[in-house]
Amino acid sequence: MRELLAGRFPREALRAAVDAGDALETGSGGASVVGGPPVVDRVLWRELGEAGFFALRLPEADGGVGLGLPEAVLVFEEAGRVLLPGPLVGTHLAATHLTGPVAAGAAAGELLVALALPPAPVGHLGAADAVLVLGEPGSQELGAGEPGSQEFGSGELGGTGVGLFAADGYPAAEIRSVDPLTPLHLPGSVLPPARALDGGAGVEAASAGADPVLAGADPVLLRREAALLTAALQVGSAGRTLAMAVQHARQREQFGRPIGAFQAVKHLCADMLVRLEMARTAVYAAAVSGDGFETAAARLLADDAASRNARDCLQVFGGMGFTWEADVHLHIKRSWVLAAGRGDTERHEEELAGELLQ
Amino acid sequence: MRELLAGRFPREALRAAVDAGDALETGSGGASVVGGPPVVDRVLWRELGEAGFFALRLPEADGGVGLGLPEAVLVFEEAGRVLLPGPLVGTHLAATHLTGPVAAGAAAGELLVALALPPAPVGHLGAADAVLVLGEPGSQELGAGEPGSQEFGSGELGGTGVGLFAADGYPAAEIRSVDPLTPLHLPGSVLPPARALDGGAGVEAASAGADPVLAGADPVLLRREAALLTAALQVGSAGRTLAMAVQHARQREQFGRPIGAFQAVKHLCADMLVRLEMARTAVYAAAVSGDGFETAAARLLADDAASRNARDCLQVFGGMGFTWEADVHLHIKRSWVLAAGRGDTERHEEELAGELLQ
Amino acid sequence: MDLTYTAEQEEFRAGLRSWLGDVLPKLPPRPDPRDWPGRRAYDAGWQRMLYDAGYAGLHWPVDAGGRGATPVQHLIFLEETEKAGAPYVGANFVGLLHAGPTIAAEGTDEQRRRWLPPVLRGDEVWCQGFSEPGAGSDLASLRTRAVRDGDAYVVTGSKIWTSHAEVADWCELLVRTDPQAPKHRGISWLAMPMDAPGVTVRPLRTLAGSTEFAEMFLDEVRVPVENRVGEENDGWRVTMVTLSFERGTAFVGEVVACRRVLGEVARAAKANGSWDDPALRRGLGRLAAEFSVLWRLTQWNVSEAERSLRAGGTGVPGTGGSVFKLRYSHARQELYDTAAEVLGPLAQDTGHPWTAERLSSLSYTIAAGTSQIQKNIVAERILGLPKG
Amino acid sequence: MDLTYTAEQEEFRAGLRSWLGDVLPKLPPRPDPRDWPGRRAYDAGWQRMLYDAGYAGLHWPVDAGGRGATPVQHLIFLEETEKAGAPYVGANFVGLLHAGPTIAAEGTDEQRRRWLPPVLRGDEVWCQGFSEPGAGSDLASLRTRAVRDGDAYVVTGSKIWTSHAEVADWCELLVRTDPQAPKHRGISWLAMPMDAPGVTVRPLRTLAGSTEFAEMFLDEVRVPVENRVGEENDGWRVTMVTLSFERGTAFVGEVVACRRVLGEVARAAKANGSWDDPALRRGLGRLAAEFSVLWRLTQWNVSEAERSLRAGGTGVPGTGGSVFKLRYSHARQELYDTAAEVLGPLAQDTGHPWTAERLSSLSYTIAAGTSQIQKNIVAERILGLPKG
Repeated sequence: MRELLAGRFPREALRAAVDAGDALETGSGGASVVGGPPVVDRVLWRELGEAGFFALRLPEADGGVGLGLPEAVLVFEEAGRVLLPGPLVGTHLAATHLTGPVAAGAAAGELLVALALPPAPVGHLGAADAVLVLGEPGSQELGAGEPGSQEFGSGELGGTGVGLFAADGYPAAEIRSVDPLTPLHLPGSVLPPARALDGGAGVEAASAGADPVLAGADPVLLRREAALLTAALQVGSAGRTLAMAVQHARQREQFGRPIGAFQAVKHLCADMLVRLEMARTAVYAAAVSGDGFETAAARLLADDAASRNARDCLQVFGGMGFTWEADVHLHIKRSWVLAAGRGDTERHEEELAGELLQ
Repeated sequence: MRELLAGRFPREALRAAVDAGDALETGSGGASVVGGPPVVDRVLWRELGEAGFFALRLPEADGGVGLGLPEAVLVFEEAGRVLLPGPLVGTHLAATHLTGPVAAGAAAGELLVALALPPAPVGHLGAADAVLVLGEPGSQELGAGEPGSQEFGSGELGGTGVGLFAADGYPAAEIRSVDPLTPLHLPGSVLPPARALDGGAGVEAASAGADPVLAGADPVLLRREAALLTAALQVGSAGRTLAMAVQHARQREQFGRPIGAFQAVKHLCADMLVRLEMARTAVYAAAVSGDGFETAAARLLADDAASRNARDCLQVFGGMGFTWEADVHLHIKRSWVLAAGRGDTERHEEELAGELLQ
Repeated sequence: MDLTYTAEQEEFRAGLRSWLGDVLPKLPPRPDPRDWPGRRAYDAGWQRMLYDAGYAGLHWPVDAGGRGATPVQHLIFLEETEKAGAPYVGANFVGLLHAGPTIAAEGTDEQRRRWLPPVLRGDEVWCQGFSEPGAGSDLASLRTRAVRDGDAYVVTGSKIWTSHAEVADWCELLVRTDPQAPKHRGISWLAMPMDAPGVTVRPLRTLAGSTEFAEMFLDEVRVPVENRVGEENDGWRVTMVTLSFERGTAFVGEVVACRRVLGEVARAAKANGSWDDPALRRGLGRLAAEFSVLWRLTQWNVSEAERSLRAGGTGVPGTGGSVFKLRYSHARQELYDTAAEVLGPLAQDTGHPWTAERLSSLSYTIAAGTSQIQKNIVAERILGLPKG
Repeated sequence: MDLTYTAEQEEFRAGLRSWLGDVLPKLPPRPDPRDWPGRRAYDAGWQRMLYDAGYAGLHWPVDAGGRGATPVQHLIFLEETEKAGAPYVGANFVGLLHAGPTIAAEGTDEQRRRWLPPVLRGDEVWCQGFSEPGAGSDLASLRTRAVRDGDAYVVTGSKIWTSHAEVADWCELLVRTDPQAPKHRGISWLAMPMDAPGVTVRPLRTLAGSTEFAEMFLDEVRVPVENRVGEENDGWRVTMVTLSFERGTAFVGEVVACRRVLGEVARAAKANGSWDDPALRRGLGRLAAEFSVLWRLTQWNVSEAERSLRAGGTGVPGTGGSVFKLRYSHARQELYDTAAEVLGPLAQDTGHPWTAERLSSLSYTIAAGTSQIQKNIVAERILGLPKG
């Protein structure tokens, strides 16, 4: 997968995607404006599908690769390393856990399936064909709110906590995403009734509830896997920013020697490595065990590793890293967009604390 | 005052006090046992009294020095620097805010007045003549609990939130204090009725409530000043551990040069200085303004500066600082004993947060 | 002042407040941030109002056309203008705060006459050409060359992080005039006209998406020798002298602003329910303590500078400046991280000013001396630890 | 193993568990911590039980009298003994974990025959004489001199941080045999009899108040040349070789114990009401995550060591050891700081074991390589950054 991504999504493609998604008018003082062209490359998406990115965990009999969660996190780590844009987690989960044409389309990389965990913003909704919605664990209601508000209304999820909706009917308002490679929508106040995805995307409707498409979708499992795969993306980013920092520290000279010869820079890099290895261990362990507590731990450590490594990388780069042309900011911003919200983080911490009393 | 303390409480006296309070049997694996000789030197205490340590803020007409809180914090900073043992805050507050013979005895350094803020442990109760008790702000009840428990009963404070009791009747159980220079008692479950301090200490009883001895004692003011003077002690300790670390870093050689030439050590010391200067500024500002929020800020920053600087000092000393003979541990332990408990820290943080909404 | 103000200082404050109350409502609307000429005109207009009211160059020496105000008066000026929501110094920053004071201190009479009055009136805008892509923390390793050719220097090289380059008339430029000398000894300070042939300005986009800064490419730009301030090869000292003129006031407005934002964050938390999380609430309390003390430290530093000046000293606050910078950089980042926590999902919107500020705050531990460099300075110069 | 165990490994675990279930109830009561001879006897008795059951020297090579167990089996042994509350290795630590493996790897046949069996049986106790007051982080700068005099070295100097010196029979001693050579090249490894004339042991009290360690003063102590393991001046390499035998298992028991303590802290918090503070509770959750991952990292490191051995490698885990040490040192301090928060006023009582552990935990970022030194190693050896 690393070779595939290096070949099909080299750094030039990353920067092209940034530029494509970026309709900034010079001097605006703000960031990318709303409504630019989508940053996901459909051709690349199909290539990912052909390479088995989405069908990785489907049995070979079903046209999949027949691998498990441990292999999936390795692949997602690579994707996170190169900041591959797109609704990777949603599409992978749809291919893995749904049935019918949406699942098949997702597996093949023909469809983009966004993932919504209200009240978090939804990534790539504008480019997506469908949106997979995961409600609160165990609840039958799906929080959603007026864009910009903190109060959320509720919509029916048909009793399962999982829903699949047409992307273009999903009530949400685009915001100026902090991450130029991840367009974002804030979820709207009320969910629409499930409605048919028509022939445009070539697939049938996916309605909530008793629909057989969702029959095998366990919301707890889906949330856990979403958390873990997202953590894997974060680990990839944390590894990349460490590599960038180390390379820069070896090459950049100040005061007559490479800055990596200074203890302060050395120790920043060492701290990054420690964070990375802890987070990576956490993600691999959770992938092997499939354990909920280990997944919670993985998410906490991976979010932390990605955002703090990106910041330390910026610190090592100094002013050179503060420009739009340097990739550092893309890692900082992706880490923010992927990070669990305050509510989810608290929930993970509470789960882990509660387990101590068992 | 720095000269007085250097003359009367040099490092030899500090170590002698440690040894005096320290009845450890070699090889016990524990620390100082309970019931050793008191560590407060009554002769030094009287000298402090003569030098005006306790009467600093009394008007000159009353035999005091006529200075204010800003000068008091400077003096307490010096005492904290040399880890001067004894119920300094309690005796100073008694001299400043009470009336009658207890106040006079405290001012002269004839009496040791311990300070109790239940549920915190009381320092130097065994050596003290009286104990000044400050209840919860605004409450008429005084929390006190079974030693070792977290449940506290209540005793009457006669409606003022301030009480003065005979030390030897105060219900509390000695513990093996982590600080060899600060013997500690945990407060007992029920306060005794106020009772006379007989001729032994040469002073009259101090009963709670309407007693004229306590007439001028505002519990809110007393708590605030106790917090501020304690913060000043912590700042003194933080300054001393920085000085120790810097001196060691200049002299100790490893890998062929002074360890202070290594950036890692430099940056530890720089962080210590920043913490110290912030805490000192906070304490001085609160002393000048007398403001409750500034006092809360001072306490938070000073507690943090004392304990973290002591730890960083240990880190700079390395193994050399890990011995009983080095002074570093005395600063660590004093910082722990003086630090506000979790409840008080939370209260300070909540006060400061609440102020933001004003 | 120490930590309280004198009656005289309070009188100055009252007069300023009253004037601000009069003039601020009459200001024109703020220009679009992308409209550089508009911004320059707006900033020039405000500077002219200050000039007419006698507040221009408040802290400049009287013989340079300033008011010769004390550091504490300068602090009061910065505090009150920030609190009143007055315009920022904007395009006049380098002229008023750096190039101007440099010329005032080190320039010839003729140079002072030529350059200082237009700065005070807001007629001429300066930018700064110090940093280079290859010389970050190690500023003195700059490589932009100036070769003497008759009555001019011929300057070639590139500069970075130049603010307001698009609309500046002059650039205070550090160049290497002696490549053989030790790095601090071969630098000269030049006033370069921005319309000279060979000067190319290219906007530089930061990670926050803004183009507040520019790169500047210099291709055989001729700068008259008479535009050199100070002796040839003495430019490093000339520049350092000026840095001392800040006298602890550099971040006065920012700290006042941070405290205001912190209150806004707390109120937003109260409004959206995140206030109910005790951990978040106590974190806000901690930040309130930090910024309250940072404000006191600012007052203290400025007061120290004033005391030093009165005693015939340099007016450079001792320990306080570096201590302040280290803690403030970090506290500012924490403030906007906490703001993002309060915002929740809305923090992902760069349209929200706190998100933009969060991104900008990342530069605070880097710009004007990384925290690592600052700690070296503190350890070596203040604590006396040996050089590494 | 990677992160799951094989059936064979689980079988080993089951056998061990069953044996522990049988023998632990029969153990004598633990001696008073101040009773050094009693402690030695107790530790020797436990080692003898292990020996008789075939668990002594589990990870030692078979030709040295050990079981030749794999790193994963060793991990299982350490995990299960800790979980079952079995005695610690105690006085036999240096013999079993350091001096013994050194002699096994580098000693002559005769040296192996003389020294190894008594270690395995618990008959002879070793202590370690490496650190010196003047050589902390820079261990190789040690100055204890050994001068050859006929068939003996005459050793003079002082050592520090020696554990069990009071009851040890032998000391593995690093001495300088060539003062002219570069510091790593002039060191030799000697087995010194502790009853030799000139050896003085003085208990060293730590900040935690305990006297687990001692100082050792050596005044012209004669050590037979035949007690040298390895070549003269090759002692540094001899010692470093042995360090690699730990194979990631060094902290297995401690991590298991920390996880148990963390559960106890949580239950104490629940019991005394501090659990109701969400910030404290979530902090406990964070620590649970840390220690859960530290355990996984331990498993991973040990598994890597095993894989390396199988592939004919050194069995030294790569990145993992230093990463583990850096994070674990810090996490352990946080654990006991949190325990103190939970204890509240009772944390001021050194009689409480968590308070004693809190004090001891302060050594974790210092002993066996300060965190600063560890970070240098990580940066230079793993990340390939240039030497400073």
